[in-house]
Amino acid sequence: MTNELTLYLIIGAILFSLGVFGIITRKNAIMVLMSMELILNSANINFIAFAKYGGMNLEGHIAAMFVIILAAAEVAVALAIVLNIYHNFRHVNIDEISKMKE
Amino acid sequence: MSGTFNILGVGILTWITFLPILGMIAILAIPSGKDEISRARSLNYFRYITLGITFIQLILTLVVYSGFNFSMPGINDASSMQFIERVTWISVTGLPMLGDLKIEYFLGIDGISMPMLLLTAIVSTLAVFASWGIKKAAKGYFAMYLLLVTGMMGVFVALDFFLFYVFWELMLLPMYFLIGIWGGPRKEYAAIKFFLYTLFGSVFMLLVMIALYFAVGSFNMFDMMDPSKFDQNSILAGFGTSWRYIAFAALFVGFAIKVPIVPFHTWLPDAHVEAPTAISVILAGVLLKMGTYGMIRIAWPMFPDAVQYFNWWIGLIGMVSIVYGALCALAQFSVGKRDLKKMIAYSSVSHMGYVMLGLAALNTEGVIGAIFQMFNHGTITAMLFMIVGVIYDRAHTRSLDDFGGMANKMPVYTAIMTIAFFAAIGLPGLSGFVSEALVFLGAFKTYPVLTVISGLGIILGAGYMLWALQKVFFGKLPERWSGPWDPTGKIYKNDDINYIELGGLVPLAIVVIYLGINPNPVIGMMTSSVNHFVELIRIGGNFAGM
Amino acid sequence: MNWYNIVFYLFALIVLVSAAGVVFSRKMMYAAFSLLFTFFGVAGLYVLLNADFIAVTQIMVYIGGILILIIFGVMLTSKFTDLEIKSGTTGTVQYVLAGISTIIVAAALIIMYLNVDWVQNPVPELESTVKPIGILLMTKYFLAFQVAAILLLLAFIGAAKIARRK
Amino acid sequence: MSHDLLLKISVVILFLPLLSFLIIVFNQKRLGKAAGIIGTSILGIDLVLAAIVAFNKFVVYPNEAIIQWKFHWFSLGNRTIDLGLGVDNLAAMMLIVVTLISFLVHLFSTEYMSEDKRFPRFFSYLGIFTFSMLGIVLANNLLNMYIFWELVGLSSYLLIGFWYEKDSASNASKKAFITNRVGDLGFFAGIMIAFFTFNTFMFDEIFSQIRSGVLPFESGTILTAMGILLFAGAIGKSAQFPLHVWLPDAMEGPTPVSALIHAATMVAAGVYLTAKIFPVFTADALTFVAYTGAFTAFMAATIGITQNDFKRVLAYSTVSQLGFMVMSLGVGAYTYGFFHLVTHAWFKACLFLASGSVIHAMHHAMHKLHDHHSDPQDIRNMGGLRKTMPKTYLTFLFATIAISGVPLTSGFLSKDGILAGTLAFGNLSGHWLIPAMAFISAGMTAFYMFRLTIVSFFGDFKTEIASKTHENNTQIVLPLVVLAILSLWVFYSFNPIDASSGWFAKAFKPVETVVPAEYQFDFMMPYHDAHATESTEVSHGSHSYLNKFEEELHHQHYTAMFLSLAIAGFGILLSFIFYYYKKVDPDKVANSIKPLYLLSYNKWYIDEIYQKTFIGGTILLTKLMFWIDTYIIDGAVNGVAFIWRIFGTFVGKFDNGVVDGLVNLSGGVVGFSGSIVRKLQTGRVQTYLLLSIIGVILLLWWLF
Repeated sequence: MTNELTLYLIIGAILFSLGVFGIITRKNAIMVLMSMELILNSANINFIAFAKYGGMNLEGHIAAMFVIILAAAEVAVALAIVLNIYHNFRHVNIDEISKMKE
Repeated sequence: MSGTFNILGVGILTWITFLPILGMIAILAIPSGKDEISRARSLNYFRYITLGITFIQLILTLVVYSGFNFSMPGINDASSMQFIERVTWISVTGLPMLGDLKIEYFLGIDGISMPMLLLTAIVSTLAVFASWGIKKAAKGYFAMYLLLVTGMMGVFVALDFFLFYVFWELMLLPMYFLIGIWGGPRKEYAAIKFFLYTLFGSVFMLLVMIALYFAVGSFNMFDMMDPSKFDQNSILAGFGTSWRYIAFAALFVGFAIKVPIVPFHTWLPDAHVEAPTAISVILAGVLLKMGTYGMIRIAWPMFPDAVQYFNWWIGLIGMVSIVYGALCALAQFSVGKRDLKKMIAYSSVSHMGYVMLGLAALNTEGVIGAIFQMFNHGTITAMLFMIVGVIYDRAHTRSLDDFGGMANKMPVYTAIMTIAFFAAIGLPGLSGFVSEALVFLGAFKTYPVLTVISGLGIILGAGYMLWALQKVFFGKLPERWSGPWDPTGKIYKNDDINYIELGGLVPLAIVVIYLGINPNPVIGMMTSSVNHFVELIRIGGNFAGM
Repeated sequence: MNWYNIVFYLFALIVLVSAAGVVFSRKMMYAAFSLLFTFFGVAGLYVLLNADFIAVTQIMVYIGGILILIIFGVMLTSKFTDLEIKSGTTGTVQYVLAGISTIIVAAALIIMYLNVDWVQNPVPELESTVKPIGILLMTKYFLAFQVAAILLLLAFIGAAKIARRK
Repeated sequence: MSHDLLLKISVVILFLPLLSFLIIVFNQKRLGKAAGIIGTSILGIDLVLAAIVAFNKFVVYPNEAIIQWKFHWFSLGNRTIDLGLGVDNLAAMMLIVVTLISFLVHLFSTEYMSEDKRFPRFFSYLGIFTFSMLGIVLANNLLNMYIFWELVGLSSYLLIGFWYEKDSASNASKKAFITNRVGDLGFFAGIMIAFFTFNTFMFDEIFSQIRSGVLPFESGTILTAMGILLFAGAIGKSAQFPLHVWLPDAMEGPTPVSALIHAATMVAAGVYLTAKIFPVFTADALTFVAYTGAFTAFMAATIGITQNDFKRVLAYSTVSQLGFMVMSLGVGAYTYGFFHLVTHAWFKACLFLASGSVIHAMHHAMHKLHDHHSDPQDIRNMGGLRKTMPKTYLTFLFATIAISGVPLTSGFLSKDGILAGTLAFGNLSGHWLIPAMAFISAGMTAFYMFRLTIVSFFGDFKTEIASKTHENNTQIVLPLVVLAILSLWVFYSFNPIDASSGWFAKAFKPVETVVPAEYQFDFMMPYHDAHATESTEVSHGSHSYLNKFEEELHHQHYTAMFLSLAIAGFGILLSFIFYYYKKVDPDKVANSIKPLYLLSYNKWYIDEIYQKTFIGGTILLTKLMFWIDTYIIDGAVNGVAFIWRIFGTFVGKFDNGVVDGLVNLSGGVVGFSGSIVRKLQTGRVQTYLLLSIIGVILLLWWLF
């Protein structure tokens, strides 16, 4: 079988593809958000994997940490927006939100 | 004092010329505003920026004036030009056909540009007051306005023919938009007519410029004026050749369209009638002068032989313009829409005829009279157009039939208009008289008959001006104007002229009266240049054995 | 097949299955809970990769923070009484196309990973990564750290502002 | 008093009225009625100063030709344009005339204009007029003269059009200005010839250059032309035929204005100019001037006989008297021409102010009767005013006697001299038409002036209005009295029948001509031509004459006096027969010579002729020019544009059909594919993401 690094990378790739699929197919904004979290996690797996096997060491950890920070910020803002949209439209289906006014 | 004045390491003439561009950038950077309040606020910013910039320009021009040496002739002598700024602008070597192409950024002034510089600064500052009422797309308007000012200033300070041409064309574009967007009902027609006419003239100028370039090998105006710099094999070398006459005629037509002289004048009434007030002011006050300035700066010193050859015809054209323009102005009372503005536009044709006549005199009195007439026509006609603007803004008509009896409704306005109209007639004590008298005294020495016939213009001028004065102010007030102009009192609190309009008119009136009593400040700065100019043309022309 | 491998495959399975659950489940609450498992599995993988600090961070931030937020979001934007909190999809054509293309992407990535001869440069094992990461954050990445802090602050202020009703 | 001080005072005299104008014009609302007091008192000071200057000139420097001051106005580099002012005897006398009449008119107007709503403005205009007029008086060069000449035109324009609500007033003011402009064009052409030839505007320099033989274009004909062209300014300003038409219309202005401008001062400016440039007139020019004056005098007198408007009669009488003055200068009777100017100024101002007094009274009476339709100026509405307005009547009567040339008045002295001059001229040159016209005009003057007096003041009240009039107050009457007294003979010569022994004739001795002998009448050439300076010393005796003309004039004196007395007496008698005793019905006489009557009544149809020819012609010409402008020049421009448009359309067709066809084909393909692609443009992020993924896949596929 192949080495361990490749295994981790494959897990990341599959996670990534699932995330992309989710983003494309889901109507609900919160679902889109969740899918995005998957993508971010796939990226983090890669970072940590390269940290151990690719010689990035702690630099990879730091990068992953920043990704987590950003994800937190992103989710906070995104959910606030979603809530706002919900107040205005009474639903959060993105394909029906065509007017960005107000 | 021939040294250059520098501010922040940049010459003062450059500052004067390009300051409006800075203002334009500032205006473009300010948002127009979305709601009523913010729009009104930005409109005020636009106005005050434009006013501020032109005012600083005026101050700088006065600084230049204070440092100006009255005794340096200039004209064809680069060493006695003042405030020179000279750097290489475009330099390409080893071109096929052309060889080395070198275009300089070459600025400088002499006694002929100085009055024009002053005039431009004064008129463009005061015309801002006439722009105060512009509401539609104000951002674009004021930006274009400042661009126009740069173009005009540039024309008067450029000493490189190519640079001159660039400024000349630069001023076309904003003018086109200013007439075409902010104009009256037939603005598109007028704007296109103006544009095509002027472009037509520019083509001639461009051709001659290129021909001169091939003959001289540089775009430097002084080289073009120096017969020894001409390549002996070029078609323009030597004196008194038919190629030179053709080149002069083409150049003359190019400038004449701008003046305008009969029969190239028909763009002027249309452009004036359609243009907004401030643009009419600029058009009559400064733009028309560029034509005659070009003649004095370029056409005359470069082709003195041709000037002598064609001189009688130039005088004739001047005479025809005077009489013909006056007759057409007078015709506004018997035919057409009796448009006051059109009448004044034709009066401009007539008054610019005096400039041509003075130039044709080719003596000190005549040429000084011509240049002084350029200055005076600039101030007086600016006043006239502002005056028409004032009444048009209120009554929304310019037809002389609609008015009458305004003297009781608007006494201050009447007083100002009387001053302006009598200045246009050439009443002594006002500046127009001095220049017209000098033109006549000079021209009489050269062409007595033409001059005496031109004198008819004085009578006709009195005719149409007094007729207009009577129609607007005297007699009975028509029923429709018996109430206040603006019953709500929002725009016009009083019936009489307001302070902003006075802000534009009173300084001009002061200039007109002051120069009528003491013309020295303007005449003084041009005397040595003009004497040199006359000598140059007379000797240069005789060189060809004329 | 050693202990390490068994644990690894277990976590990998948890991650993949729960991720598929996130993406494919029709009910949003299920999706949210699947996401919990995904995060947990990823945290496990981090531990296997000797990234103890990140693993803890993953659990605390993702599970303790983000996931809670998402669940709140789900519940606030749905009618509470409605048990069937479903999320529709964007259309069949798109669904199929998305499926095909993501599979291709995944396949391509996997084939690529398998064919690449990775430069292996294993690092020395560390007792704990917490201290060195702390030193790095206070020295080399100090600026980035501060910026991230400010960013977070701003994001939360912004979120509060946006979420508040006008 | 030194020259310097004298000139400084002259400058002050010149600018005081301008000060009055500036003070009043900027404070119209604030000053109100005070404007009248300010204006009048400033003019009073001016009058005192003028008297001082004149006294000094006549007593201290009687033999200096001119005390003058020149300065550079501006420089043209190699030449300067000079201005200046000077006081000679003419100017000194004119200073008195202008300031005194202006002062009296100011005083008169404080009452006359008191009900006008633009009262302050009226006084400011009077101020600027006086300033301009004094400028003409003090000019010692042509350019100064021209500048103030035009300013006088402006102030006249403003004052005639003072009641601009009336169309007739604003038309009259315009007509006055433009008619004057025609004359001014000639004047300016003359100035141009002078400047071209002599390179100066100064009178004394021009004279000395001509004396030394410098002629324009080396031609006596051009010198004649120059003289006539300069005189054209006088034709306009002094209302000589053919430019006299503006003066009667100018009566639309307020009556004090008529008295000041259109009787005493401004219209005299032309005569003053002619007197100033008198030395440059050649024989031909003099003849031209003489005929112009004689014809004007004659024509205006014939018109004056039949007019019914009080002020119009006076206006035509003014034109006629101005004709006398001009004729007098033309025939060479320089002294008497100027003398008549001065005497005429007094009595004509008196007549006009008296007419103002009458009109004022009529106006008030009409106001009392609530009559707004009658014409207060029509003499047919008057009659019997002698009873209600005795002071006005007496002064008016005295001025009428003076203008008719009855002995013991100033008018007799001056007119007598003029008539003697015409006789002398006729005798010496053979132009007998001039004295003939002069004597007939003199007779007619007496006739119509007495007609005016009798119809308006004698007899019974013709209307109720006339009976309700009453005498005006002191501000109006005082100027009349002063002016009437000044029309007595004693102020000019103690001998009531011969002015030549009086101080006036001595102060204004004939000036020598500077024209070369070959272009001048030999009788005008000085006797002492060969040795100029010596003979002036010698000529002291009682019978020393400048030239043959002077001698002849002296000889013709008594002939002229008897003739003129006879003819004036005949005119007065005739008017008493017609209008007082009514022995002959004037209407019957008029009917018997209908065509002549109509010719006179309609002012020789000159206005109509001008309307048809000059004005109509100009309007036609303007229409023609504008037609050319619109249809030919602009038509050509638009035509070129049209041709280009057609060409453009053709090119456009080709472009559309062939060139664009290909372009459209490719465009169509793009458009078609675009219509497919645009379906992908859903505006949804998710679709885009999908597409980008597909794109990435395709890219990868292409890469590997």
